[in-house]
Amino acid sequence: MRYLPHTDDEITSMLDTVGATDLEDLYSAIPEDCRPTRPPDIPGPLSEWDLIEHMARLAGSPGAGPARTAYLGAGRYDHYIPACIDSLLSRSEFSTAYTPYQPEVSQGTLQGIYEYQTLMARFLGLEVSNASLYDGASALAEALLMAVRVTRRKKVALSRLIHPHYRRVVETYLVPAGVQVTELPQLENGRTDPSALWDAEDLAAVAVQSPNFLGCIEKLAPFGAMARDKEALMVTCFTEPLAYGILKSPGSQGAHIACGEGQSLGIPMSFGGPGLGIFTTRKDHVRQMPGRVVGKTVDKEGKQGFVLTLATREQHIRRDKATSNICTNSSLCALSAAMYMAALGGSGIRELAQLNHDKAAYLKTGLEQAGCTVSFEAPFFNEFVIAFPGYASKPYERLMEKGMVAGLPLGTYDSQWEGMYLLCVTETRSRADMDRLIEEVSRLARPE
Amino acid sequence: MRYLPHTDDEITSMLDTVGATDLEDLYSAIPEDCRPTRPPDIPGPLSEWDLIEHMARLAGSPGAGPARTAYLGAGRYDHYIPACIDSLLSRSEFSTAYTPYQPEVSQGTLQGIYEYQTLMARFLGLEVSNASLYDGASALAEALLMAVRVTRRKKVALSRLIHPHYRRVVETYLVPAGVQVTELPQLENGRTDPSALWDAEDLAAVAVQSPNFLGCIEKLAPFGAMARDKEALMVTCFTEPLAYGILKSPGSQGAHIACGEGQSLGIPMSFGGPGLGIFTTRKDHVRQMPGRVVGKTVDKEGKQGFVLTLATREQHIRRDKATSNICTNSSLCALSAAMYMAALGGSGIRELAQLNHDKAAYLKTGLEQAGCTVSFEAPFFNEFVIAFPGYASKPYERLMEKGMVAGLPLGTYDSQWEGMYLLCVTETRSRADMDRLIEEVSRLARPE
Amino acid sequence: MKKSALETGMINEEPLLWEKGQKGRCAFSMPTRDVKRVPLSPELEGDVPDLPELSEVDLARHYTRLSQWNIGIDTGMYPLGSCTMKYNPKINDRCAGLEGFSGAHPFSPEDRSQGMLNLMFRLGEFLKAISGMDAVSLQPAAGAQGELTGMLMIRAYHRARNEDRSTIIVPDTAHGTNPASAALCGFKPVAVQSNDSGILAAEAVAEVMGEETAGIMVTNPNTLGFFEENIHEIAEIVHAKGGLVYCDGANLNAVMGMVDMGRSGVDVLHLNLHKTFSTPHGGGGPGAGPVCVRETLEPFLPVPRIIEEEGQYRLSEDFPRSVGRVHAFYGNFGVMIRAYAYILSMGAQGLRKASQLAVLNANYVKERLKNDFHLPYDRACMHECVFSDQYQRPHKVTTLDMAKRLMDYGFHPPTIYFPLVVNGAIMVEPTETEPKEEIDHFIEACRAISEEARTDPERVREAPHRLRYRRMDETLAARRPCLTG
Amino acid sequence: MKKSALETGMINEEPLLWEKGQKGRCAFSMPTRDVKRVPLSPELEGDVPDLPELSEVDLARHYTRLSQWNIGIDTGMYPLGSCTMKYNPKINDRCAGLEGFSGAHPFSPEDRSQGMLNLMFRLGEFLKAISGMDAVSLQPAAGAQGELTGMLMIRAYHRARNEDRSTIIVPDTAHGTNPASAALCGFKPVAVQSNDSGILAAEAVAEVMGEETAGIMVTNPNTLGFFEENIHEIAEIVHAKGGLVYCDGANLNAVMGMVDMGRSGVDVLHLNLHKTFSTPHGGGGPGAGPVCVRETLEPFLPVPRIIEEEGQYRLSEDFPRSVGRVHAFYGNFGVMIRAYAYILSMGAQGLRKASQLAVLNANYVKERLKNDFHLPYDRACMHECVFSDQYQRPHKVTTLDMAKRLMDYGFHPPTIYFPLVVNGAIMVEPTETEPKEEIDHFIEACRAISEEARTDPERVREAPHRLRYRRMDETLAARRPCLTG
Ligand SMILES: Cc1ncc(COP(=O)(O)O)c(C=O)c1O
Ligand SMILES: Cc1ncc(COP(=O)(O)O)c(C=O)c1O
Repeated sequence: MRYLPHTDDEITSMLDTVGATDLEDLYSAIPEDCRPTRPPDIPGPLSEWDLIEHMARLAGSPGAGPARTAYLGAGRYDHYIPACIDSLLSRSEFSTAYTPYQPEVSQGTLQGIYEYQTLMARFLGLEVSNASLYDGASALAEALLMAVRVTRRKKVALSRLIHPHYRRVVETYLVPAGVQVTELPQLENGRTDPSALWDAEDLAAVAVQSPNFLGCIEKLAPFGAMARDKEALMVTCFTEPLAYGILKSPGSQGAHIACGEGQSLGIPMSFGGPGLGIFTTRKDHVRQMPGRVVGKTVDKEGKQGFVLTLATREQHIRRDKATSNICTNSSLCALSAAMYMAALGGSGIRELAQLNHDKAAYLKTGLEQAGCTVSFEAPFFNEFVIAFPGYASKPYERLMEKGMVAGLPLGTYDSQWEGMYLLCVTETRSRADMDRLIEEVSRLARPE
Repeated sequence: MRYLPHTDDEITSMLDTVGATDLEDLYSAIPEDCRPTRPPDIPGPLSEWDLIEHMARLAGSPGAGPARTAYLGAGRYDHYIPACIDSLLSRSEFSTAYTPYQPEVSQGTLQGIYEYQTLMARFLGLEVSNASLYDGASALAEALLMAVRVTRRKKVALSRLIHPHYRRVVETYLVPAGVQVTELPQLENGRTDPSALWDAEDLAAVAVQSPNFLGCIEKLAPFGAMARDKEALMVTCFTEPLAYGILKSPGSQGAHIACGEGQSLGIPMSFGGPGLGIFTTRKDHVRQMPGRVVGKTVDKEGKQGFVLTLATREQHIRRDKATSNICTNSSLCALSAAMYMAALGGSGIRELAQLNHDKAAYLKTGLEQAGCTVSFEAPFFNEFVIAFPGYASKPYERLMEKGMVAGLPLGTYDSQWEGMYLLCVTETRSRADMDRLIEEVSRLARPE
Repeated sequence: MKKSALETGMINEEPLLWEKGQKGRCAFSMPTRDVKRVPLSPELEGDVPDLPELSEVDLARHYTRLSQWNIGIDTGMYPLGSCTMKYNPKINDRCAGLEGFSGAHPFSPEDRSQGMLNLMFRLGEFLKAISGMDAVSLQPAAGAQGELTGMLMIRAYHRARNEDRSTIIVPDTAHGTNPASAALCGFKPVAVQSNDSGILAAEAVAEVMGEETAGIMVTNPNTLGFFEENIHEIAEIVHAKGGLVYCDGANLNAVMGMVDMGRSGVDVLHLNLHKTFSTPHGGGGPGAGPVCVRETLEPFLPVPRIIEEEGQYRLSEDFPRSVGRVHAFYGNFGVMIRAYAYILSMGAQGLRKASQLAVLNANYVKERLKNDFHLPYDRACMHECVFSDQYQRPHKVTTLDMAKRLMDYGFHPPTIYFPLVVNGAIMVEPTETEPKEEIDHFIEACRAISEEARTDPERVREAPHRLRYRRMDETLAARRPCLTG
Repeated sequence: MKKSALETGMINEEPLLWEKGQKGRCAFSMPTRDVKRVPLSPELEGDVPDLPELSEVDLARHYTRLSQWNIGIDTGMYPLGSCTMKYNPKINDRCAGLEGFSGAHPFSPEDRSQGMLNLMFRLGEFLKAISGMDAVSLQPAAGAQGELTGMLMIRAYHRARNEDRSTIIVPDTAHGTNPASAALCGFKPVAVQSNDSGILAAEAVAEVMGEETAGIMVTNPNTLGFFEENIHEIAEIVHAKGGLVYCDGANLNAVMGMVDMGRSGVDVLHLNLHKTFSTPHGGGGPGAGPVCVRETLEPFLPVPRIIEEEGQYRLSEDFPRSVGRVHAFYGNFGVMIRAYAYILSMGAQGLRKASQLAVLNANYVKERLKNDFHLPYDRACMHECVFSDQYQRPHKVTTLDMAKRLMDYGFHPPTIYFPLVVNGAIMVEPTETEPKEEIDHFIEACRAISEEARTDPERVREAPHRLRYRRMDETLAARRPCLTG
């Protein structure tokens, strides 16, 4: 086997050194009742060639066609990734290294993550960022747990327009900790209704997502003000960070924590993972922050360098008192995000965000003209919700037959959203692509 | 443009330093009558995204299917290339470096090429190898020119069973030098007829290819003996070096020069180029050898290192007296070949060569049983020539309609080969693939 | 920006991203605008983000240079104990990069996602077969999240039986994530000490196992590199009192095909695909920490789960007793691809052989270094061996000093000061992909350092000497945190 | 094999391939044998080749470590004059790696090869448009083979007119490949000197142009970095005597979109795709050296040629006056892909801008260094500028010393001792992809060295100091050649 360098002679000589008669002998400590009764039922070994063929078959060949005709977002976004990023990221010094526990031989990763933290904090208008968490959903859960620690309160208010999967993860993380979760309902315009907050007491945190699950841009400032009044932490989350290329940053709107998913920033969709859990907050809270963090320091001779720091928050030092149990995070994805942000630069990310918005606006207008109803009137970024023309029967299925995935059906998430579809348009969809969808939709009315 | 770092401000400040008013001003030395009358008619600029889409369209998607059904060799061979090689070769320190003129910052390339030279010389049974030439065809031409220099004679004898394209390149290179080329005809068994050599005089070189263009393995030793008798150089060339994983090496059979194409050794077919011109010879002739060569040396402190050496043979020192005009060669391809040979190792390359032979033998036997005639009886490696059953009309075209490329039609190369097809089978063709071809061929007889 | 020319040799200095570039550069190829600009309401629009602007060559050089300051598995042996730093096959990266995988949207209709679901389903089956467990979830994004998921299931299991157990037994050799994960689920960790042989005695567990105890978290093989030989008996004790056995399977690399976790009495087990199954660690992730369970716990697995029906795969959330979700989608699919590719490349026999050679390598290191370094538990080990700095302490040379000094010899240091039960621990895990020569070089370097500790302790204490950097001041970093630039 | 531990820091030592590995290892995944073994006749079978045997991890480490001893364009500025070391865009490599391209067999039936033929055809059209020439062959595998092909065509042209011209005019500034290529075609090079401005005077050419002269080989812009301003007049002189004008277009990077080679009187021109068109140089190739010609020479182009008919492409050998083939197939297609991708990415305006900025960068270096280094021709340059070591020679510091010393400062040295007309030449070509900061750093380093040459010449003479190696003994290598291990 090409990954196992040992020749028979080497094995013999090493066994000799070790004082064992054969390889099985190394396992004499394993009691009989812990041993398998038969070898695991696993096919293979496959040669490299049979493997890649098998994998290519599984991966199919979506080609330019099919992917192009899906208008899916809702937590994963199809953005272009420069070839340059792939090629740099795959340098084995980055990709095969472990967590940079030993700073002197890990300055590449460490400076890279320090830069990530800096860019991300700037981008979201906050003061500090950690080195990453698993994904947007667990980042939100960790944010709320942090709010509980900071405020020593056990209640959080969550917008119903936070991605339903995120809410489910939050529940999974929070319930065992005895945290009570209340939900803020939806306004007719597609934004979150803050009114329930007026009477809320003892809140550790108020959490909203913007753009929210319906694609609508929330007015964050009022939530920020409300949180300040209640001495709760304002938590902003997001599934589409690119929106902050153009929107006011969460920090500027009063967020104490801005967290969410970073997949849009140079990371492939990969069927939902790996992603990047982004977590930024204010300086005062840094000792309650979950996850690793890189800090600047100097070496013995005063030369600038970077190290993992504030480890006393972490599980390997604090064990059951740690701010989180996280260890391995999403380091390489954080590096992609830094590369991506640096590739775009300030003006680039603004322009790209604008283009996303404009393309979505184009499709939305087109669909409206083709007979669809736009469900919510609040401003959107690159996602919006529509209902197909009432006269069309099984519109979504019929479009699917034409090879088009016209968004995500929302009915399964909430009965009030029955018949509504969440569509996403990024810079990867051309006007011609969209025109084809619009054309098909306008045909829906006509009899087959 | 992302490849042009200059901002407008920088341009202005640099123009200032330079003392020019604008960019056009830098070209004041260009006379009017040398300037274009209009901008070149070139489309673009294309974005990275439009580009890759356009390219993917041009490249098509041959998928596993079609490529699998082609039995083409004749100078380019479809062999598996380990993913590991691709990934190492694409490290930019290798791929973006220039020729290693400055050894202290190019030891990676230099040691890599020194290793290539060593492995290649060992593989072909000769004493030295150069750092590479363009491809197999020009390597043969250079070999013959070298023989002319070494012997100071102006006549060479070439087997007719050398790849016809190689012979054409030889002609292109040799005729202006006033070298006379005579051809050795073909024996009925598919080997070269050496008898014409008996009376030949004043030969600089005798050149044969093995396996030859018809896939047949030549008996090299008699040519070697003959060359020695005539004090000519024996030149062996090849298009399929993998054959020497199992065959007696050219060096062991008396070759003074073994040269040819190295594409089989870890280099993709790439529609015919780039390839790797392999050139190995004996130590005595090294100062007449064309091309670059890396040698071992030491640095000032006695530490082992490598440099380009024997430069006095080369154009940049010797100019019109150089042993060749070559400058840029196929360095990165040589590095692939070294990686490939090292990946396989001695036993691995033997086993792979055997497998190639055995697969070809399987198809050959199968086709014979399906009614084809095997044209030549000399032993073969992974290529052989057949004629389809006489009763079948347009067999090749009918197989093509089924999506199968049943070898290369030889009729266009030589009228005596009319109706013959050169088929190649490498390790990448499965028995099941071959069975399908055999099955289709056996159907050829039946009416449609 | 550098002020004056520096003699850097071949490894360049490189400023921070925002000290590079110039306003107006852009390394991103902006897609052609084919729709008209529709301004957003000014009330929503923020300032242009403050991000550095670079050309593609700036970007390429920045990260190429940064990469040169890192050691990776391809540069050399990386014997970090407990981390299983084995070679990461390149073909697996190619598989993960297949466009059909990397471009797949998690909400793609199921009939467009069969390849992905199939892969995940089969990977789950493989992990079950390797571990001897009955059911699996691939959702956890890393080992610690696997632990959390496992502990949530244990909690749910007890609740379903109307029991509210509050404590969990955690041995002193456990990794920090174990108590942290348990605490996240509201469990109070109760410590239990390992015995003189570095493993748990059944009696010690019996002593602390009570009716309020939810179960035990045991790492097997443990972080001292030993197999918990009493696991079966321990499981019986825990089960007898209604508790469950959680196994941290981060060290599975020692025992693939050699141990049946189910048979040994384990109820819940997490695995680290980024250790045992060769997926690259990425400088700290992403990883994947699938959790395997015994049949009794299956109803509590996270949703969605993949259901196979007549060769077709679909996702189902229809498991009312599930602990819920721990990931926004299905976990780290990109990592799963690599693990799946690895398992298929190895086959059952190959995995078994890999484990055996991992154990051979570790024992070889142990034997050849035990005269130079104190070996607190002098017995045969599994995948790793743990030394201490006891022999060097008299010379005022510590584990940290020696770790730094190893860098001068071109090696990534072992894991240090863990597990906590060994004072000044040096934990060496070579893994099976280390060729004997590399291990021999490592041994020579360690011996050279042991010699230096006696003859020139200052040299060791002041290490590293041969890198771009001298020793980093970690205290300063923590005392005056500077986390952004 | 290393005998004892070495303090290598992060850049490992690495033995030669055959000093690594062990008999019995294999890094290649042997395909499954699905046919029976058929022994070859023993008479044909040789010994098992004597190749080292390695595992995949051995292989990965070997080449990763070797790579760390190299400088590339992604590591830093690489101002090798005459080599146009510009940034090599990654997307171009991805394009070349598309399976449909890399797996294409050159004998694939034409209807399966349309994409490839289309690309080649269009690339040819682009090169014609950029150069202003009438026809093109992409077949030559590098610049020197382009020259050979061009000279063969000139030879064929004269023969077709029943003329047997024997000499060719080659300026003293020419690259070594020029006379070597001419000689291969049987032409005797006749030298002509450049004038005080570093270019050819028409009179000088007129003096040597005779009836037996086949033509002139002129490099434009030339290797001193100047545009041959008299090219039009020179061409007239040459043409008047029945000769042809060959232009070495290796330096086209200075003048894309700014010069029309056809209009300037050139008959044959070769281009270097691995310089001007950004394809990576690969440590010495592969490259591609297309040759462009005026209409009159078209019949002599190499075969096969690509013919377009109603949007379909085919290969034709039906050109009886062709010089023949210079490549086994159609040239280096993998290189052509990258050049094609580059041209499309830049567009006409982008190429023009690239040239302008290349010239700007070169002039900037020239201006900022001319006080420190002797500038033999003090005038505006094109893509490169040529200094000499005249100011340093009094301190016994040579061009070679300074080149080696630059390495200590992290830079690849410029081209040295070429062109031959400048004693101790230092030829700097920054290219347009160098950001101003990098150039400024380079300038600082050069100035520091010029200062050192005065104040501490020994330091310069003994350079490099900061690399893994001190200066290599090239004389020893040539005196006692050791070419294999
Ligand atoms: C024994 C053990 N358990 C758990 C973990 C945590 O795994 P992860 O880092 O994937 O969260 C580790 C990782 O170092 C470990 O070594
Ligand atoms: C001016 C000039 N002409 C010709 C060549 C030869 O080109 P190639 O190396 O591609 O054969 C070079 C290469 O350095 C050159 O600089």
